[in-house]
Amino acid sequence: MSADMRTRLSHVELPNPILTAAGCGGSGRELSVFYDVSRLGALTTPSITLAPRAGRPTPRTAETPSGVLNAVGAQGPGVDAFLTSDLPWLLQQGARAVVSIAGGSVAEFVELAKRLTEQPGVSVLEVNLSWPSMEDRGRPFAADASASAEVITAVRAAARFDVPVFAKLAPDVPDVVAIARACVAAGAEGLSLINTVPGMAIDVDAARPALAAVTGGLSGPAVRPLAVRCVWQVHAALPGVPIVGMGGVMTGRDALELILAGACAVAVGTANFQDPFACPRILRELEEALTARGIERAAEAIGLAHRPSERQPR
Amino acid sequence: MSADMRTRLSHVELPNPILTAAGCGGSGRELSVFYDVSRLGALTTPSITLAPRAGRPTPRTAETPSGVLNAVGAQGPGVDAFLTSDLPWLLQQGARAVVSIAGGSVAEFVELAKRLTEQPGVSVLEVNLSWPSMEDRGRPFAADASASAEVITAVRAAARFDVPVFAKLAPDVPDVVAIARACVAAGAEGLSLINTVPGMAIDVDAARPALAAVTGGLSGPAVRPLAVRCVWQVHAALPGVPIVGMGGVMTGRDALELILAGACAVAVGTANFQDPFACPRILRELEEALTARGIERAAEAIGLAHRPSERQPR
Amino acid sequence: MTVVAPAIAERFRPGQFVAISVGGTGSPMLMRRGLPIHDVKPDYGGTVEFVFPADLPGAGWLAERRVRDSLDLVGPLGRPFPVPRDPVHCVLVGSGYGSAGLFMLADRLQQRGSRVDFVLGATSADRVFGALRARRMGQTATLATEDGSLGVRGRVTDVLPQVIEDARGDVVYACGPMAMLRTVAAVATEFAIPSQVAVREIVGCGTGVCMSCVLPVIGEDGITRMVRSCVEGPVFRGERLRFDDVGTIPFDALGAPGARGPVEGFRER
Amino acid sequence: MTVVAPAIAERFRPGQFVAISVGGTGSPMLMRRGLPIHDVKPDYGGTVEFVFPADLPGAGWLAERRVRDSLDLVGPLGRPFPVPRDPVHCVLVGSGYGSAGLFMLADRLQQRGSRVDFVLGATSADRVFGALRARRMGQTATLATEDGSLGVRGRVTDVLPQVIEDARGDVVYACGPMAMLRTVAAVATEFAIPSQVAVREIVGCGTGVCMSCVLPVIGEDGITRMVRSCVEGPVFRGERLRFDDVGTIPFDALGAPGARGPVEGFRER
Ligand SMILES: Cc1cc2nc3c(=O)[nH]c(=O)nc-3n(C[C@H](O)[C@H](O)[C@H](O)COP(=O)(O)OP(=O)(O)OC[C@H]3O[C@@H](n4cnc5c(N)ncnc54)[C@H](O)[C@@H]3O)c2cc1C
Ligand SMILES: Cc1cc2nc3c(=O)[nH]c(=O)nc-3n(C[C@H](O)[C@H](O)[C@H](O)COP(=O)(O)OP(=O)(O)OC[C@H]3O[C@@H](n4cnc5c(N)ncnc54)[C@H](O)[C@@H]3O)c2cc1C
Ligand SMILES: Cc1cc2nc3c(=O)[nH]c(=O)nc-3n(C[C@H](O)[C@H](O)[C@H](O)COP(=O)(O)O)c2cc1C
Ligand SMILES: Cc1cc2nc3c(=O)[nH]c(=O)nc-3n(C[C@H](O)[C@H](O)[C@H](O)COP(=O)(O)O)c2cc1C
Ligand code: FES
Ligand code: FES
Repeated sequence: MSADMRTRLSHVELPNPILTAAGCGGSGRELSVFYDVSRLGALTTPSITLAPRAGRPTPRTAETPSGVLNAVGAQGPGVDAFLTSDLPWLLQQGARAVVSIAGGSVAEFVELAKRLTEQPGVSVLEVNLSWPSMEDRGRPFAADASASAEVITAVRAAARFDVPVFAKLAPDVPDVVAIARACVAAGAEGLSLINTVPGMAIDVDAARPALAAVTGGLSGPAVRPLAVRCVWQVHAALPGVPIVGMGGVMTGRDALELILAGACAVAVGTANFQDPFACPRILRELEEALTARGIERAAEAIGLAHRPSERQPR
Repeated sequence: MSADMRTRLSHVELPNPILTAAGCGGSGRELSVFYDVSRLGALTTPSITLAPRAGRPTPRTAETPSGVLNAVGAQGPGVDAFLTSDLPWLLQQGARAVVSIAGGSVAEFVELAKRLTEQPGVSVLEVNLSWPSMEDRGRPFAADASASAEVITAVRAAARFDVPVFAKLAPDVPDVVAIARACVAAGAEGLSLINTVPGMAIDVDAARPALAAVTGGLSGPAVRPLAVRCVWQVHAALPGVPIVGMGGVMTGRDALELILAGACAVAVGTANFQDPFACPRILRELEEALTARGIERAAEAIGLAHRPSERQPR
Repeated sequence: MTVVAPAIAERFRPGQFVAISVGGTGSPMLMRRGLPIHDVKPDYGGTVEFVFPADLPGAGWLAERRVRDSLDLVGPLGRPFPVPRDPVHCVLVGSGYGSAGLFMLADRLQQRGSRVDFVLGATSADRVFGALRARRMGQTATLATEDGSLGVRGRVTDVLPQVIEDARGDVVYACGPMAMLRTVAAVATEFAIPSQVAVREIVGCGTGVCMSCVLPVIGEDGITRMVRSCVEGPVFRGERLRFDDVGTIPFDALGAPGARGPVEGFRER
Repeated sequence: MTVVAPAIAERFRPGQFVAISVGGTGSPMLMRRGLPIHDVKPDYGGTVEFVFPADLPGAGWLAERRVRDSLDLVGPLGRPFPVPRDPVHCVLVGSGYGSAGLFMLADRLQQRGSRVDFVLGATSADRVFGALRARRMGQTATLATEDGSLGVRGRVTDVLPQVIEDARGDVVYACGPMAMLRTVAAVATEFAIPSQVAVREIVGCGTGVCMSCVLPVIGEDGITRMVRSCVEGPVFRGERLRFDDVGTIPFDALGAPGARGPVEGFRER
């Protein structure tokens, strides 16, 4: 007996809850060398931008304890190449695509949402709100509830009605629930939590920043406690809103931790660097963990750790 | 030849830059079983509150990858017992005391600052701004520049003029520089960066939060990239303001990383749990690291990684 | 596991523990594990033997250590079992790997002329620690396993009253999981004899600085305080430890949230 | 270090690498290290031998592995050295542990009837890798150490021109640190012969998903792109790799920050 792993992101049903995280699963082709990407719940694309981007200079990544700092800077081919090459390839594989978008202004987000949903193929549009706003001196949209809501309102209006819009939030705000509420009020059908946390490392021998870009985003197991906390707080405040949880998931147990906190799907980022088979392995481990606990449907585990506790004598 | 390790927190000179972090070195008595606490640059006390506090229920701590979550809740004897017992003991050992204070309102902070600096003995007053404000529905002062500034203005006015006031800030804000500026404008002579980051873990077997208090503060090497980033950003913006850097320092190399980022002293927290000799060991390792690099005075290394880079061909 | 640690071996007194660090330099596991000392021996200048449960986080790493690897441990830590000056009848109760802490105590008690009776138990026979040794050392040794695979079927606390009666016990010493200590203390109280219980799971620093390991304990002055089991324990008098309130801050504890203290915010640090 | 890995051994072609994971399950080190494959052998169904530098983060852990421990490695990865169909004169240049990648290539070239001349170097004699083997295999083997402790005092690139001339080299193959590859490529250009250089330090995923390892490379179409050395390399044609611009995004690279792209914020994710 194996568990029923199906889950839903708003009205979109996925065969299982394990996704790649944006920018961590390549175009899908890289991982398809190792396994069939249609076995993923979905592949989340790197954040797509209007123009092609060369990204940031190297070194772009640095190892920190149980974490990785990155300042890749969303290197990518731009929306045109994505639509003519990457997306058709994914659909041809039978894979589902969560398409992440990033723009420096509301207008750019709108343009991206329109272009990407003109044709069918995009299962979910994930709005990367950690992107620096050109209109607010490089401050990320996700730092502010009203800036976030403005983007979401515009994207929701521009995207095809049947493509759910998920807002991807940053954890480094004093009140993530306030930002989440604002996004949902603005029309987001769901939330993706969390993006990387701004961090930095110094190469002590060179006495220089380890990254060419000086600061970068921290990911990996180091940030999992932040992810669990954000998912928990947002699920407690907005129990009906689907959450894609992510941050430091390396094993099926870690995925289960986010599901118990309230995530209905789990995205795997940095783990793909450590293990090219991470996603199918985590899916299998999650399935085993659920079965071992007598849980027959993954959906039953969502938010389970929130149930009121009977005080047990210890 | 060994390096000159002296450093200054505002006008207060310390024999070396290695401090214990608030709440991580006990009253000093616990560590004095292992070494003479006068060998520390200073001992930072747990945050002192007006009344005695029993703290939060257990489990209070949980291990996470390269991190520790804690919700101790500042268990402590209160200011009276501190003044009659802990502080005199520290002074008798020849140790220097950075006294951390925490209150739920501006009035509590003022009362604490007055009581603690009436008599000499306190080297530096560290204001724990991560404490929840009773006046703002439990929102921490450190989440907001004006709430932080209000506390600092009042504490600066209440404390003896010759006791420097350091504001201890939280890293989980979109713009730590803005909070730092507000505190310095309000009269803080220095800054302590960083406090723990709100996080959470779930015991996957019990399907329950691992901490009785549900959420807790994340510390340890997992958060060091956040500490380095905050120290770097604040030092870049306010180069003349002394910074006590902390967050995940386990070795002399880690201490040097924060010093290169701009800290003039480094506080050691979680490492004391892992190794009771952590502080003297880190001090020795730091001294060796400086000497190995031909740096004769610790002070020369402060902020060194900020020097403009001659682009090297790689 | 046996390690060469002369300084610990020399100073050790029964009931104390060692705090070990797992995973080596740069380990992602930052907290120490407090483990009962099973034995100290004069070999190689002084060795210390301790026992760890197979499900201890880091047990895999510990099991992989080989001869001559070095291990980072701090000890002996904590307050030992108080040992009566005069000969008395002592009942020693241990569950699972907690039994490990009792044999040095038995030795010390017997040196002082006390009578020692053992009650050891675990979930199943393979988890009973030191049954043979208990049989050799004790006046009697009663074994209990939950599945009945060794000795009586049941828990140590099921057989304890009979043992106290038969041995005419004057005092009970115990080491094991909290729920078992609670019942042991209750049984001792029924017999109107003192109990000395050693709590077992201490994860944190072991040295008193992290405040992880607090338990509500009634002081000499009748006031309940949240005390650290690593420095003020691991041994407590059974009737002083408020078992029912473990995992809470009793409302009448010193500094419990009340009218005077600051409110508890949703995220306090 | 030699590991049993039949699937890698079978598919391997010279120039490819393995991406190894260090620290075991739950390791705090999350990135893979790309290491040149030194040798594959049919023993035990197929073994793979690779070399790692002593200062590689995680080298301590690797060195502690013992016989029969398992190791997590992915490979063979990357594009191999192109090997000419017809016999030509090949000069193989290696520095430090980068030399390791050249011997299988030499073997393959010699099988096709090509002449192979080696130039190997390092900072000091103890860091020169495979000097004996090079002497055995190569038509000539020229050694250079910076401290003169073995062979000529100096760098491999100091002696390379003479070797190319003497051997009447048609093509240069090289593996070593970036600065050395840069000079090798420049020397080859001076001789108007092609160079194939394998970059060595690949830390990240090794599989093309993390985007850590990009270098500015001029494509067939003359356009510079930031390409991943783990999947589009590690072997590049020397004249295509813009060595002077490594560590930057050249202004004329596809998608370089310019009029059209979004501005770079102070912290972009
Ligand atoms: C420092 C430390 C940290 C740990 N952290 C974890 C962790 O994070 N997660 C995890 O899964 N495990 C953890 N463990 C392991 C766990 O606490 C025990 O070690 C594990 O339960 C096995 O111990 P045991 O074999 O002694 O059996 P135990 O479960 O301790 O029980 C032994 C016996 O005690 C008796 N007993 C139990 N309850 C009662 C009762 N109410 N009345 C009377 N008798 C009773 C029974 O005879 C029982 O069979 C940790 C252990 C240590 C030492
Ligand atoms: C995946 C990976 C990650 C690493 N990360 C780190 C890290 O984070 N920190 C760290 O300190 N080390 C790191 N290292 C180690 C470091 O990159 C090298 O391994 C180390 O320098 C030793 O290698 P080597 O012995 O081959 O000597 P190298 O320093 O590589 O040099 C070998 C020889 O190359 C030749 N050479 C060098 N420069 C030139 C030139 N300009 N012209 C001509 N010839 C030249 C010289 O003969 C020199 O002696 C890492 C290594 C790897 C593989
Ligand atoms: C190299 C790298 C590139 C990333 N690129 C993007 C991106 O383009 N868009 C985005 O929204 N998030 C991006 N992220 C963030 C991840 O999608 C994810 O939110 C984060 O890494 C936390 O998950 P993890 O710990 O499993 O990696 C990137 C992360 C990494 C490490
Ligand atoms: C158990 C524990 C208790 C703490 N108590 C306090 C406190 O009372 N006041 C305070 O300002 N910070 C407190 N901190 C935060 C530390 O002082 C420090 O800022 C943080 O732990 C980061 O440093 P580290 O990673 O070296 O531990 C505490 C941290 C821990 C782990
Ligand atoms: S274990 Fe740290 S105070 Fe007891
Ligand atoms: S190493 Fe990850 S993309 Fe090349």
